[in-house]
Amino acid sequence: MTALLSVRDLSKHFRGLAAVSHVSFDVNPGEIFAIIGPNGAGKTTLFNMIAGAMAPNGGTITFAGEHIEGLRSDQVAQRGIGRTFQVVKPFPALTVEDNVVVGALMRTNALGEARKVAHEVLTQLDLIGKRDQLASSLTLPDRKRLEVARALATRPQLLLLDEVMAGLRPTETDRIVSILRDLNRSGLTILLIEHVMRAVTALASRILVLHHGAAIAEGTPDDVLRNPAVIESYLGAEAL
Amino acid sequence: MSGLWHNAGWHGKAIALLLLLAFLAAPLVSDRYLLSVLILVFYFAYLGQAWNLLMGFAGQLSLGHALYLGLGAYTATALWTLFGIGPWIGVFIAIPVAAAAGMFVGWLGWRFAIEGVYFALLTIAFAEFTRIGFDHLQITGASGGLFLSVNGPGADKWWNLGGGPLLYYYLSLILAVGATFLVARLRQSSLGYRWLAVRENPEAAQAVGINIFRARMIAMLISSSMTAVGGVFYGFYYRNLFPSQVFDISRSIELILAPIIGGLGTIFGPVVGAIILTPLGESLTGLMEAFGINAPGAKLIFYGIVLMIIISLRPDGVWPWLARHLKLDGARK
Amino acid sequence: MSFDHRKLSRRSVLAGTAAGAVLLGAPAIVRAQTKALKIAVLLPQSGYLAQAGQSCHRGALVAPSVLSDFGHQVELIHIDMESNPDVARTQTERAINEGAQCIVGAFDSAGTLAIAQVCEQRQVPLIVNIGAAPQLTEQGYKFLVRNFPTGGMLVKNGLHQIQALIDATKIAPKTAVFLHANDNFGMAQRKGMDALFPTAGLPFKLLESIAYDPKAQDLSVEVTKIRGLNPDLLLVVTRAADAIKLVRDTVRQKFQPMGIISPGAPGLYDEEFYKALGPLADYHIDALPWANPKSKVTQALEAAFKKQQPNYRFAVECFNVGFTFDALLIAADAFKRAGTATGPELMKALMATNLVDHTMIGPPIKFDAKGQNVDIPSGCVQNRAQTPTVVLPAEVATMTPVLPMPPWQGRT
Amino acid sequence: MTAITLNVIVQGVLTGLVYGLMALGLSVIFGVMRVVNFAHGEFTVIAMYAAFILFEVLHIDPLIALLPIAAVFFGIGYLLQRTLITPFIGRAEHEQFILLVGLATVIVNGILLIFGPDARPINLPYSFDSYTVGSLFIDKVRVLAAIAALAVAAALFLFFRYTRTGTAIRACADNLTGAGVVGLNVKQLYAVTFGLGLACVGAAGTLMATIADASPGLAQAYTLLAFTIVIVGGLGSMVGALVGGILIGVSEALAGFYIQPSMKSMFSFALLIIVLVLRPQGLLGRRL
Repeated sequence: MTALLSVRDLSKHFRGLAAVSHVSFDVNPGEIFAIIGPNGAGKTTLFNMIAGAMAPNGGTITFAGEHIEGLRSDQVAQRGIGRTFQVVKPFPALTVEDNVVVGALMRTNALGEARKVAHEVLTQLDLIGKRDQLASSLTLPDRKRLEVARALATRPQLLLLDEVMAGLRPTETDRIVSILRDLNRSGLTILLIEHVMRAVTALASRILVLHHGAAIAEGTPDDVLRNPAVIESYLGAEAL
Repeated sequence: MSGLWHNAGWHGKAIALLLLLAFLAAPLVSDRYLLSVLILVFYFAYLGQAWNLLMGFAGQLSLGHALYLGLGAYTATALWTLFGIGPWIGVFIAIPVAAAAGMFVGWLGWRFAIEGVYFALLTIAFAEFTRIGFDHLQITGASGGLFLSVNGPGADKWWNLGGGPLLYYYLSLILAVGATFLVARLRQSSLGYRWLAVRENPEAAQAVGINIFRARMIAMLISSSMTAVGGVFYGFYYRNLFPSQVFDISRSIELILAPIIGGLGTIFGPVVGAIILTPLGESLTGLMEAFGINAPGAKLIFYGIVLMIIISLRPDGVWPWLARHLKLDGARK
Repeated sequence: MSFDHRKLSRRSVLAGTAAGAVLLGAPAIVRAQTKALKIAVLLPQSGYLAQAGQSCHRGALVAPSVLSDFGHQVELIHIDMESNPDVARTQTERAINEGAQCIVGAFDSAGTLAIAQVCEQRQVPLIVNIGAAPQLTEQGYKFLVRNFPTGGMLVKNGLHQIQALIDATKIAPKTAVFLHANDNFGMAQRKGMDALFPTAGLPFKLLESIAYDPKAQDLSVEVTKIRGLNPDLLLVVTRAADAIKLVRDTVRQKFQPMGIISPGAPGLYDEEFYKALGPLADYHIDALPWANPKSKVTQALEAAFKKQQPNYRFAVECFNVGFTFDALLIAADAFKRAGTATGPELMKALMATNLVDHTMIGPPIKFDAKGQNVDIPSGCVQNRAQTPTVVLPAEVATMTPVLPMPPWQGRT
Repeated sequence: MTAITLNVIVQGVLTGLVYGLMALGLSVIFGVMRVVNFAHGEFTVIAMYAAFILFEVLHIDPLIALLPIAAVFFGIGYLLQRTLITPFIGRAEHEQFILLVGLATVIVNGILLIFGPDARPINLPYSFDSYTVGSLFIDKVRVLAAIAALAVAAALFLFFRYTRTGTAIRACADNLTGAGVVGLNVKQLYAVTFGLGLACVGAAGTLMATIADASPGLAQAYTLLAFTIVIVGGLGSMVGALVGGILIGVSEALAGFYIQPSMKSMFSFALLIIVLVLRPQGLLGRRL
């Protein structure tokens, strides 16, 4: 099976400080892949390089057979990678529906069609009842789902989720988990960065663990969680 | 506009139609003074729409729109006085000249990530730079000014933008109404949505596939082109141009007052703002005279106070508030 | 389509037009049924030309009583055009609606031309009191006359006066530098200078013409540049406040020309110039049209001015005041001859003007086919005891010119 | 280098220092509060009139009047911030812009109404004196004004560096949320900052009155000048504002001398454009 996303030897350093060094992994079509690691491990930097928000210093990123490293984030999006932001970035003065319409407009210039897509996505994410509210008036859990909805409206092949569960209550987390599982079932590949281990173990088929910018383990949740290096560096410090 | 029109309630439609009819019929009943004031209202509404496109929709603060106004005005009038090329052709040369300047400013600003106040200062710097440049440009009379004849061959013909107040009245009305339609249309297009996204959050906009540089450049292209057309109107309406008048920073400032006071990023804001501000100035002058006050400066003191009061009480502009009170839909539009 | 503002009253118009226009409320028009000519005087009393505009305004304020003594009835509408052509244009329309039969204004060229558009269309005569851009009378306006010299005329007459000064004082300058503001007034004179100086036959060489930015904060660099050229004469065209900076930096840099002479620009004889420089303001010369101290009109105007404006000196203000008064006098005189205030009739009378008695030095006021008074001679005015004093031509002079001027040192 | 070129440069440096002090006030206000004070030049002109009145009525030399005027301006700034400006902190720039343009219109026309359009000079006994150094002529008033400007700037610098309030204000500028979290009274500090900014303007305007004549028309040009200097020198850098002032002063002087005086501001604006493009943080500013 050819990987949908293939990261090879990816590095990024800031003023000599290595944030990500020589990281490689593959994400296969249809799977849910999670990246975990303690704060400052380089997760978000890695994520930003894939999404095009940051150019790597070395290494390659291949998506659907095409090199995408160094592309701008809009070019990456155009190629089929949707993303959310850790600190949510809605379009505050626009309605919920218009937020999602903007996403849908990536694939079409026809507003009617974009609106139809937006309605579908909003229904899927349980936001349809709030479509006429201003995005600025939403609660945090709703904003998180709006982020996902806007990204989904671009009809991505791969969805990048940056700590979409952080700060949510358990019931809300479960709600998003079930939504993501449904999306995955309908064929969407998902790459997520997450702190909430409950969600990670519930969703991910494979996990990559980052520590000080380097990959220290990769495998199924069970494998990874039993890995002594992981337990020492990460789980030992935070989860246990 | 169509979407907006369908969304508007019956009284919204009625008010819009009545206002348009009143403006169309105004020359039949009103005196020339009122017409000359209305010409200024439409002129500022038009320029306000042009500026609002860039600031209100694409979120880029330009304080140097006098640059495009002046380039438009100078290009068309110079073509007419020096080469006898009439304004209907001249305008199509004025537009690319001003647009090229706009694209250059935009390119420089957005390629080098100059944002917010810094971008505003960049636009001022270009406008002032050009003003001084034109002060030394001998072919257009330098600081001595460029003058249009009133009795040269064809000077008084409408197709050369010469004539009585009716010509300028309807021309400015067409410009203002046309610009409002254009802006409404753009607002309801995919481009309009992209602009709003870029204005609200550039990073998020980029993440949904929007090329923010291109979106801003298109806004600048349309805005500077529209402003240039306003400049052509200005040049032929006043029939004389001085760099110190047309490129001055006070021109840039006066043309942004109407859209901000009316309601930034709304379709009718610039129109409402112009309808408030120009007559406000005129009526303050009238009031001063009625009370027998001859105190130079007093009028502008009151004008400044009114500006401060409006922006303090209605920071989003008058139109959204007005629309809510008139129970019109689309207050945010 | 023709316009008749009486078709409907202002109030019903207001009710019928735009919602925003309701703000325009103004007192209802009461048409004057007197024999007085109703003249609107538009001047830049605020904005960047306020200094000159307010000075002209004082001339307009004093005019009605003086004119009445000479048997003319005028009624004035005073309007501040804020140094803004938009305001000039709408306010002209309003003034004509309110019954103005003639317009006088407006000191600057942009404002004057905005007014000219309206006057041309409404067939109401415009008399330009001050405004030097040659184009004002070259654009084909049929309802515009100007009793003020063009930039070229000012330079031509100014250069004649400089020759006369050289003859009268027996000085022998070899070099000069021309410094001018880069605005429309300065540029009009620069063009005149470029065209006329080479053939004027003056005995000195023009080393350089230097333009300065009228928005400049100081003129020290300009003065340093002039000092480097070291001319005998300094010819200047400045705005009021700039003349102060110029002289101050000249003194500080210890540069001592034979004289500082202006071909007709304001600045060297304004009250603020005297207040700022004291004795250092003396001996500078302006070659420009001036009030004729021997004319009975001037004497009457001066007397009335002293009474009405005790805080201002007529000798200092007489350029602005005189030209503004003469513009009003020209209007009143034409009205008397025409016997009517209808625009075309009044304009015909204006074009036939032959006004012997007036304020400013010169032969009877007449207009050529373009509406320009081509015969407005300049005199020489030298600052003496901080008062502008006529020193040439000899027949109207009250003192004789002094050149080279006494050195800066020892003046205080 | 010829003596005359040197003379031009010296004049540029001296004038630039006074401009720099004026810009310093803007830098403090803009750098700390992000308020775009588009009425900056207008406040400068008010200070010039204040200096004029104190000199005319009480015969106080502006170099002494500087202190009371700066103190009064501090009070004005403090009160303005507490009343008019506070609601606009953190609001969109265009809203601040309209508020301050309105204020500027009121100030300029108020001055015109009260004092009339004439330029108002301060005729000091030494107004026309100059020092002769070799073949250079250096204006006495410019030298004194430049020294005073340096002294005020130094005082401000010491205040920000060594007092509790100064340090607290710098903390606000660096990290507003952080400052609030550690319990600083941000509102109070902002009022003090605006007061300090205006005190700078008050001092600069007073000094300006010795080298230029007060008139209502100056204001807009001063505002633009201050913004140009602050951007060129570097926002939030106190030394930057002074260096920016000198740079603008010297480049205008040299352009005026070697090219054409009427084109000299073109070079300031060109410099502004170049700095914005190549070094948006300004010559001495920290990275944005």
